[in-house]
Amino acid sequence: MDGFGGTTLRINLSTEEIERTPTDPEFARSWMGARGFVSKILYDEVPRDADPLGVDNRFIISTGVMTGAFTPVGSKVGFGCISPATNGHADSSMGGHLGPELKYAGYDLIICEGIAAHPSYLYIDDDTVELRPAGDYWGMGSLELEERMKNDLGEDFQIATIGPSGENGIVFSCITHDFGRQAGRCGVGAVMGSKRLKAIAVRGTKSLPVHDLKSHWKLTYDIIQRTKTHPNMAPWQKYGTAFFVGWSNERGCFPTKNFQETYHKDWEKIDGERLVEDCLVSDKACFGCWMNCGKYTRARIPGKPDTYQEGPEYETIALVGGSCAFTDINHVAYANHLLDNIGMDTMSGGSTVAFAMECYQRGFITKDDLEGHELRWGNIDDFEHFVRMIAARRGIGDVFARGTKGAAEAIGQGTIKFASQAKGMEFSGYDTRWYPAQLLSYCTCDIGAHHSKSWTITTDIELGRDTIEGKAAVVIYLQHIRPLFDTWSCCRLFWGELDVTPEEHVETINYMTGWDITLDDCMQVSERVWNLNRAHFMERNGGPGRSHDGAPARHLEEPIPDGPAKGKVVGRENFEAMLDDYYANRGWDKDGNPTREILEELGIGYAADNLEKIGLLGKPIPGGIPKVRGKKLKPKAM
Amino acid sequence: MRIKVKKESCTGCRLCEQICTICRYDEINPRKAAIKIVPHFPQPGIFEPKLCVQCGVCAKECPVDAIHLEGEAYVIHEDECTNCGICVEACPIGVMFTHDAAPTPIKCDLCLKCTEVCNTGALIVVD
Amino acid sequence: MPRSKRHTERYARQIDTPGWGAEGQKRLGASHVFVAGIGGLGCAAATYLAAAGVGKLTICDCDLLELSNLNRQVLYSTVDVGSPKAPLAAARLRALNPDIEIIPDLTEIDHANAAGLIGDATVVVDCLDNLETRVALNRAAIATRVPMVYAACSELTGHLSFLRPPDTPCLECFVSRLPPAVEPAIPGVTPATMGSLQAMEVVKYLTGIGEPLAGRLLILEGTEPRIDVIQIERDPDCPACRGLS
Amino acid sequence: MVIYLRSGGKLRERLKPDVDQYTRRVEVEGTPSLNEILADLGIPDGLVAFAFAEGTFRRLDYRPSEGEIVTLQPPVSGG
Repeated sequence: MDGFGGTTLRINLSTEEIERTPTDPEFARSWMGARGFVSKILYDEVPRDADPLGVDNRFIISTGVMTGAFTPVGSKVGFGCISPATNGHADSSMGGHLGPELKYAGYDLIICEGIAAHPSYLYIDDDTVELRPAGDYWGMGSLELEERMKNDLGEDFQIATIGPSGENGIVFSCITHDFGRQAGRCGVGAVMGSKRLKAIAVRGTKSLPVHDLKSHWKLTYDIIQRTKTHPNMAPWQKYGTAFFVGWSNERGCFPTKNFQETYHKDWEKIDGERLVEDCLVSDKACFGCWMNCGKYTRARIPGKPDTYQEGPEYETIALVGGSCAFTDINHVAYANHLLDNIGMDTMSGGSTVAFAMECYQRGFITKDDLEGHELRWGNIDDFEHFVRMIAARRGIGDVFARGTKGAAEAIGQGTIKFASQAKGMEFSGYDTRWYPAQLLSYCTCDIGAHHSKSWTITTDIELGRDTIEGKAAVVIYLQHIRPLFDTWSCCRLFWGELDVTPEEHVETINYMTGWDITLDDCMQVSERVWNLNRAHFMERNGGPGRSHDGAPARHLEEPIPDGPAKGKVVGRENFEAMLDDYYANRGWDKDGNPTREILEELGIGYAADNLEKIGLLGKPIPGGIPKVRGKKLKPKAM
Repeated sequence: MRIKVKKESCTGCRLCEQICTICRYDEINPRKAAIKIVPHFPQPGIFEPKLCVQCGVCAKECPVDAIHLEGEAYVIHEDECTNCGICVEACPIGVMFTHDAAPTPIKCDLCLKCTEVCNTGALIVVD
Repeated sequence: MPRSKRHTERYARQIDTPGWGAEGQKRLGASHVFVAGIGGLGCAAATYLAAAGVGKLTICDCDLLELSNLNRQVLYSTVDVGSPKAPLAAARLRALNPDIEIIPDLTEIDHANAAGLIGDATVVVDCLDNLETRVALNRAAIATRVPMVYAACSELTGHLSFLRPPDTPCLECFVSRLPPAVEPAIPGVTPATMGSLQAMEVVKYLTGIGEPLAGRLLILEGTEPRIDVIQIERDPDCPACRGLS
Repeated sequence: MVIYLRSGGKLRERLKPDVDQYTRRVEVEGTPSLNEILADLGIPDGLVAFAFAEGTFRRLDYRPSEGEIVTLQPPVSGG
């Protein structure tokens, strides 16, 4: 099948049965890849009462139509499962080289079910697929294990690993690859660990079939030449995402001290310039990317061994650096390495430690809970000790292993107020109190709070930060266009930062596959995925839908104390009004339940049937659903 | 004219590998490229592009004289090559590559396409 | 022939050198020597280091062979003119001794990359042909704390020293003047002699034989002929190694 | 006082040896530095890199003493 690897693998980890089937062309066209594939398979296969860390959950590794194929930029691989953090659909992607390698080995999808009898790793060398004993790999750190496996198997294998955190089911465990690329979010690493799958090793040496190679490569070749001189190219190449630390601070949305503040007065000590000047080892790109936003660095702290890591990127600097109030980029980079190697998402991991630091600041936890240690803002030793307590689930570490929501529920005493999370997943590195559309984006996001599905800081600025007018429709548009890149399984930044149009992406897909599709077709796939995930979430967690879209009280009620956004807060009334607007624009009812009309239009009427059975189908909208859902504002992305 | 490799500028993106096989074989398959990016991680944390420098040792060693100097590049003539592998062994910098699906060893013929897609100055054309 | 027997036979005529022995041979085999420049000095030094059984030799040179090199650079053939020197030299040295690892590197050495290029080398041999690059290499050797065997030639004059600051001066402690812009005359015999002496210093250092030429500069004046070995000291104001301890 | 300057290499042409093939006898007033002595002899800057006397390295600010034999070294950096 042109444009695809051609084969779907189904691996029953319990029985070690491995089944190969040709990827169904109709399925491929309807769901296109990674996020889309994952959405449909999870919906169809996972029992609604399945424990995310149990035998019935699926662990899915998926490439997409653009992966591995001289495109802007098909570097990605997606991981899917029911999330232990949100108990809903999870898809988390990463760049690097694993996705392309899988496709060169001929695989579009690997669906793992069951639980391995012993710790194992998945070995794929073109047509050879084996479940091998993990032996003493089990227990190793992510980065250490990748080095070890490269030595054991050869440099040309691409490796993805989990760390002790994933083995121990910490709900914000990630999957690491290429010494610093992560599928970080939704706890995909915990699910991989629950399957007793320590690592994946892949080598692929086959050619990728492409329908019209000449037109295909010329298009991307021209895009490369055109974007080399784009004004955003140089700063992205030099600083990567860390460039935005100052930008965010100036705009009063940089999480500081667990979102108590939104301006870090020492931001210049932890920004991109400091990173590049003090720590840079080399610039590092994902497969096929000419923008090399990856910064490979060395952290040097007197009295500690030097560490080598990719990053910290913006999100890590925000949620570890700002939110834990560090004032030295070396400390942030060291913390980045610690979390990477132990196998925790630096975003939710950073946020969870920051949340604990606020608990410590306010006396909800004390030295007695911390094995005699403290948990002071900006203290790297305290940070490290606490992270190790979580990873090993020692003492109160076991409580924080559930993330901020789980920990707040366990601690009680109103701490949930300062857990900045939605559906059980922590916010990305942007405060929302002056950015209402961003708050709506987080709270309605199908995987829990994540900017990858909708990022609106510039939209809020453009439409006015003190208004909610017109925000919901733009959020919906972004929730379709941005995840589309996760479905195509390519990097979003070439659209967002270098003005490569979505239409050009579609053109390349048509050359690759021989399809004749339009951007509207793709946007419909994206909307189909969004609605299916919504239905799935409600089928698993009950309803009404609106009950899952609430915002943390801090962002509704607590005005920002200082900095450029001083005094700002969204307000409960505004937030509820945005939700009303959002549901109306989506073709859902006032309770946030999808209607039959929208689900049928998107070709997933079966989801309407299922919602109806449990009494959660949306009431019909008088006058019908909107013809077009979402409104495009000149997009600016990150 | 030759291709100068600036190792420290390489970011490991492997666009060069892709365009190489596209132009050489009408296929997308980095494993069939005449250039190979070797990562050295976690330490020292750099990428090493491995690319033929047209030294001509392969041509000297070829037992059937199938490698000819054409302009500034040594080129394998597919109809003369017996795929014996002696040149691969003899190559002093290990840049004669092989692939099961390739009829001869894989060697750079200075088409320069890789230098056109490289955006970091790691591969540049010099006189 | 099995590798062990070949090994014994290959090195049979050097191993009995007092202080060398199987132990010294083993140390050579475990060493990595970074040869910076494979011109007149490099051809001589690298040849004897390869022949002696240094386990890993990096040959770093970005130049293409020119006809005017061939009066002194004896690892190449006339037909090689126009080709890059490092891989050609590597092929020749590999034929001389296939049991060692030889890594040609075509990187142009500069201040930014020199330390990275030296990497894990046991010794650096400075066989370069210009002061600017020598200074870059000197700085990198200081930064990485790798000893450097320096030699330089002009006409029938040659200089040689074993540099390992802070125990010895560094290059910039005693080479303070920029050379004249014109390319010096270099008859092949001068770098052949000096490169061989560099190899001798490296081999001595690696096997542990005798005294390295540390804190001293050997000056060969071929015209008279005469060899002086003079004392050199660290320059307390040296821009490269000042304050190093 | 009298000092002796020597050179084996190409500096000989400039030095114009008179004692033997390599050595020139130079009469100087006071205790001038090598730099000053070379300037007096019309040997341009840049032709002499350093010198040595009695087995010891000397910079060009060195002031030779009576009867000392000082060997001049040209810049040497080829390979």
